[in-house]
Amino acid sequence: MKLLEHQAKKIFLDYGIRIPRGELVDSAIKAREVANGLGAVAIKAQLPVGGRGKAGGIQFADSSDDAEMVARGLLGTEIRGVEVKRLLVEEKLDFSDELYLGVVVDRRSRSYMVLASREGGVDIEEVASTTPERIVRHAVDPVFGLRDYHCRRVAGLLGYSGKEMFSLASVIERLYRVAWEMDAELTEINPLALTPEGFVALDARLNIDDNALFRHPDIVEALRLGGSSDLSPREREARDLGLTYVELDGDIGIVGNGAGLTMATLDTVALHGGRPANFLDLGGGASAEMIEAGVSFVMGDSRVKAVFVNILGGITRCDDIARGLVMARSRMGTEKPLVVRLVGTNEEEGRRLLESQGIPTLETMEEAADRVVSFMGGV
Amino acid sequence: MKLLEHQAKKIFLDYGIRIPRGELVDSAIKAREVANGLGAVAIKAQLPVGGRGKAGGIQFADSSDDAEMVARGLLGTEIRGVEVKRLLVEEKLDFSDELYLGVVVDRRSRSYMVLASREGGVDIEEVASTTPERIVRHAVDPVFGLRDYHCRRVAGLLGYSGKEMFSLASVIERLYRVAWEMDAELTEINPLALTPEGFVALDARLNIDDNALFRHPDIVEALRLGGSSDLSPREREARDLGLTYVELDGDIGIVGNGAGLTMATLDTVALHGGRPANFLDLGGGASAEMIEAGVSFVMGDSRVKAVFVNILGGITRCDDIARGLVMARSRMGTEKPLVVRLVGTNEEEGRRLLESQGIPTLETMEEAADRVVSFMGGV
Amino acid sequence: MVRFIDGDTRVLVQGITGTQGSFHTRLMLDYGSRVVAGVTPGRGGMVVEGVPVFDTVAGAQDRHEIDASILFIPARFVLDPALEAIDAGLDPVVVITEGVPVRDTMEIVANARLRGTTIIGPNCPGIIKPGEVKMGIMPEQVFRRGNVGIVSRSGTLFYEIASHISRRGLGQSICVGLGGDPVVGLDFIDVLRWFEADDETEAVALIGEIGGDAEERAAGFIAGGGFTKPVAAYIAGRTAVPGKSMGHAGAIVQGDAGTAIGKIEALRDAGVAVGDLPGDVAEALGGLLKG
Amino acid sequence: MVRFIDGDTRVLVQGITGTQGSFHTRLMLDYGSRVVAGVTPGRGGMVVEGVPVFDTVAGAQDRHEIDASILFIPARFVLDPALEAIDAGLDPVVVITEGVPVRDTMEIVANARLRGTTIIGPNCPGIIKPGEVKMGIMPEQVFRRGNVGIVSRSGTLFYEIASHISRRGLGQSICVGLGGDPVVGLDFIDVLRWFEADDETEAVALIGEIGGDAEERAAGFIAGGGFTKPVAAYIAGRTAVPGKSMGHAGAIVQGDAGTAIGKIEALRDAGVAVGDLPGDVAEALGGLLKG
Repeated sequence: MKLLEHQAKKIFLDYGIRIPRGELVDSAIKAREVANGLGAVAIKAQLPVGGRGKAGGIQFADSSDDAEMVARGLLGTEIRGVEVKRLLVEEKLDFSDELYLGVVVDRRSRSYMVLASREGGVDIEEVASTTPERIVRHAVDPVFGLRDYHCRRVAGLLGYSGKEMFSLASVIERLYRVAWEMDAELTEINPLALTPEGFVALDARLNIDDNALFRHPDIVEALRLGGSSDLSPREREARDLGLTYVELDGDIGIVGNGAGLTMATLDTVALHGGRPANFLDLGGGASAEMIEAGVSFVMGDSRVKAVFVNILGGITRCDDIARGLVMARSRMGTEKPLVVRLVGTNEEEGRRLLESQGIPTLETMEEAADRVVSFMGGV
Repeated sequence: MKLLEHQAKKIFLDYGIRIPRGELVDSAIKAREVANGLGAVAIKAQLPVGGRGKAGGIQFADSSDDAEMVARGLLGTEIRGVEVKRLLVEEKLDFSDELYLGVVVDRRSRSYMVLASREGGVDIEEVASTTPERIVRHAVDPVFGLRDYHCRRVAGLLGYSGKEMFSLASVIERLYRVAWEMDAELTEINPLALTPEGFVALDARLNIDDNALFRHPDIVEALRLGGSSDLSPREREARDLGLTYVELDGDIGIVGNGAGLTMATLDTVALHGGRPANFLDLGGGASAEMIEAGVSFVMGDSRVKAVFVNILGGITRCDDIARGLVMARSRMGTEKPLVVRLVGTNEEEGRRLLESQGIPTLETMEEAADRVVSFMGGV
Repeated sequence: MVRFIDGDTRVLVQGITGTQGSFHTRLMLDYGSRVVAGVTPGRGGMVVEGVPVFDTVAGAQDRHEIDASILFIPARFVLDPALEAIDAGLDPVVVITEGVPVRDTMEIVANARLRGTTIIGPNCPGIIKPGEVKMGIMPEQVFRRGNVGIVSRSGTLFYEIASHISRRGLGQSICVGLGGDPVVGLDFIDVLRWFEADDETEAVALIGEIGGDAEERAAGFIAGGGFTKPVAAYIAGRTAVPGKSMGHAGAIVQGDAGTAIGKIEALRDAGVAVGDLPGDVAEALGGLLKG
Repeated sequence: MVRFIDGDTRVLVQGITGTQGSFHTRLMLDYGSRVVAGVTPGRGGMVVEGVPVFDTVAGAQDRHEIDASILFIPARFVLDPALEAIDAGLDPVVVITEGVPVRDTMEIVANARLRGTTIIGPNCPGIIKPGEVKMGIMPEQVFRRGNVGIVSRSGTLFYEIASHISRRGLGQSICVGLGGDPVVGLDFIDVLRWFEADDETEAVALIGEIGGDAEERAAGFIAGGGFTKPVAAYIAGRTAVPGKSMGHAGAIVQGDAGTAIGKIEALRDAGVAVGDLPGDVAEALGGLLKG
């Protein structure tokens, strides 16, 4: 779950990380009022998409008149397909250095990794691929934790000493606490600016692990109200139904159980010349109701001409799948062809039930992919 | 630093451990008022000394009349040498089981140790020496922490299952958090009563590590106001001067540097037939001012007839000691004999200075002990 | 060193009284696994599928010798029992659960490392030695005993490929599901090392997917001579959309990193036969084992 | 296994820019100890007594090979640098500081144990190999090289007894102050094991005090045959008042536990010569070494 800049900044501030003075506004008049107290300001569209800066979502104004004009120009426009509804109006600060500071989940060390670089304000992935030696990395042992001396070491390797070393170390320690306590998948300050008053987070990014949202009911509530999301409307609908769904641009609906199998199903359909309309993974141990919901959801997509259900039961039981399919079928009708491949736990029972309802099943994914693509030819 | 029962209970409550309803009172009338809302009550003198129960410091009352009478009888009396000024008036609860639960610093495992027993309400040291098998112990790895399953295991070994196991496990987990977060030397609930509403801490003990008080300024403030202490007036005065001082009942003042050496000095004086009036350890690296304060403090004790200063300098410098002694001498006069044994770091300088001021020094502790005891013979 | 299982392994089931726990305890017992005890806090004294239930792992150990554990525990409660199993010295510890917070997984894996325990999962199907023992949820009918070791990030895709291998007349020595999360206890390389030492394993099927660089590192390990037996592979997710998790939290292409094509090329450069379709892996193995 | 030091040990001083740190760095250098670097956060680049100062231990290690560390750090700040030294693989780590919160000591010692590091202290005088090297604050004039190992909970009392041993014409192989806190890194038994293995050590002076049961356990270890060389001992605190700490946080008699008399009896039962006066230890050792 991705927080918007102003939401992330609010949390950073709670952890004692300095942010520019400013306010969230939803009108040009309010932008004017806020700018009035701040002098030169940055005006930043609050959007759940990346690359906002390059797309014109961050602008500057030298006066409150100017701020009002800029805000008027931004509000209501679309940036990367999302309407700009809110702006963060912040004081524009003087600074000497622009740093990158991030805490990310590192697969290889199986821990949080602190990433820091003097090359702030630019895309860190580019720095990583062109001048990797300019990034300082520190993997945090989850048992031992991140200690003061680790933070000072990172600050020292970036070239800071004395007061600035301590000050940067303290920002690193706080950002790590944000990551750990907020269950971040990723948290970043880019740029972290060294101003005459110390280090200030000019931007803020915080993506929270969806699996840990139960530990953060306040965040969930804030996001529900704030409406931050980079999902399409159908994706959001699927998420609310509890489905793992990604929208693609084809015409064959795909439902599988297990991410790997479902990905392989997409790949196989594509290799057979078909174009998948979506990725829908029922996950492990889906109930009949979940299958009904998932299959109905895909069938209800007007772009979809046929649906391929590919199930290999392990923790998922084929008899549950069969019952769910029968329910979906009776709800959505027989207009769109349904191709079912069903093997695994309780397979016999499942097949018997489907066949008794006139739904044939196939045994291999390749056969089934071939069959579903053949329906497309006929359209 | 020992907290009084009501102070410890307040902290337990903050950590979600249930305590009986009740209030702290300082008059019999207030005791009556509190008892009025509670029915049968326990009335407990708030004292910084142990063995309060056996000494009559805990009494019960069935009515508010009765409570007033009991409170009147307790207030102003002396229990184990301390005047009773405040009473905790608490509801008297029905319970089925009385447990002991403690978290202590365990030297051997170098960690906190959870101690739990079904034999609550009695002296745990007696249980430990007569029926040690009735105490369940769990040493908590400081890195790994105390986990839910450890707590359930302890509860299970005490014979609890189901709801009571979970409930007791949660008290154990909370008491451990009290110990860890409050830097306890020792924290205890004895008895922990199993009432129809769950486990309730009928008594509470919490001793905080003096070395960690800087992390608990609120506690220090509360204690300063509450005035909990089992020190004698002179001991309190010494503590305020920053001296490590224990009062004894003899007539030879002892000042040493280092606890072991000072203890050995006492023992040696005693073996030579003398009676030490105190233990005063200057600790490591004492300044001239500290020595002046310490020696003056001991000389100012009217019981003291002679003072034995025994210094073996390591981190402590003999020249600093000598300067301090000269200052003390000029402040307190020459009436009481001063026997100085001084060796170690910067020994030459120290001796030279003392001798220039007419203070002779000896080289061995035995000689010096012999000398100081000889002064007693002359009195 | 990764520690695996065999027919003598005495297995504990944590979360045995739940729907999945009891169902798969039955299946594991039927398959021949020695499930000797179960744990569900608060349910000590029950019996599930003939297996005695205890409140704690230590309580179960008071009565039974136990080697390894498998957890059927809801995601938000996995941390404590996983640490309990590690603390009790059980090894391996298999975590089936999907949706475990990544911070909890990091904590589990770090503690396991300190104590030398192997964590399989989370979000994995478990481990099976066909015809002998399974600690997992895999449908047994797709497996038959043979000489191919399988290691996979995915669950169902792994069954798919196992079934192709079985139908091709080959079989499996041991099959391990690593799990689909970004952070899991085992790595392809850990398992390849084990397969290298295992005499029964003559070839390996490596089943990867988009996200991370575990496949690239495995390719480097193979290319560097760390693994010398023939390998066939399949990588899922050629049609994936960058920036979106494809079902597995770990299956996400970020920028240019973690693409199927990058992984396929790395493996091919290391001499691995990479199939376009899942069924191709069995074909390739057939050829490799003849050769 | 306890790891001790010799003249080749390359020593780091943490807290080198403080009054005590710089003073004792001078004394250690004069004694022959190889102090190669110092650390004080924020003071990197300074030079103290000819020793270069760094901001972090890792920074010092970038430039110098370092084996062991000694800390002169105020009590409330000891935790972080002690963990830093452990994390950096330095061994032993000597903590001189008095008044360290016991929780911090527990955390330091637990981490040291995980990484196999020896912690000496806290609240200790350090360790000295007379005439060769010292990591500590002991006044060197009381020591001379010889065959008696000294292990002590106290600091100044340990100097007292060392000086008696030296004046008696004997000398010391290595002397270790365990520290006077209730929780310290080393135990008498740890050091006895080391002395047992050390050829230079022919007899041991064990200096204990009231509180805890470390002396009783040492007595049990000796009685059980774990230590076979002659031992003379002194126990301070016969005149102690129950329930009061006698200077050392660890020196406290609780109930019947931890009394001087109990310790003396346990040691005597184990065949140890326990003196009534500190000077008796040297006398006893003189007899034991002749015998």
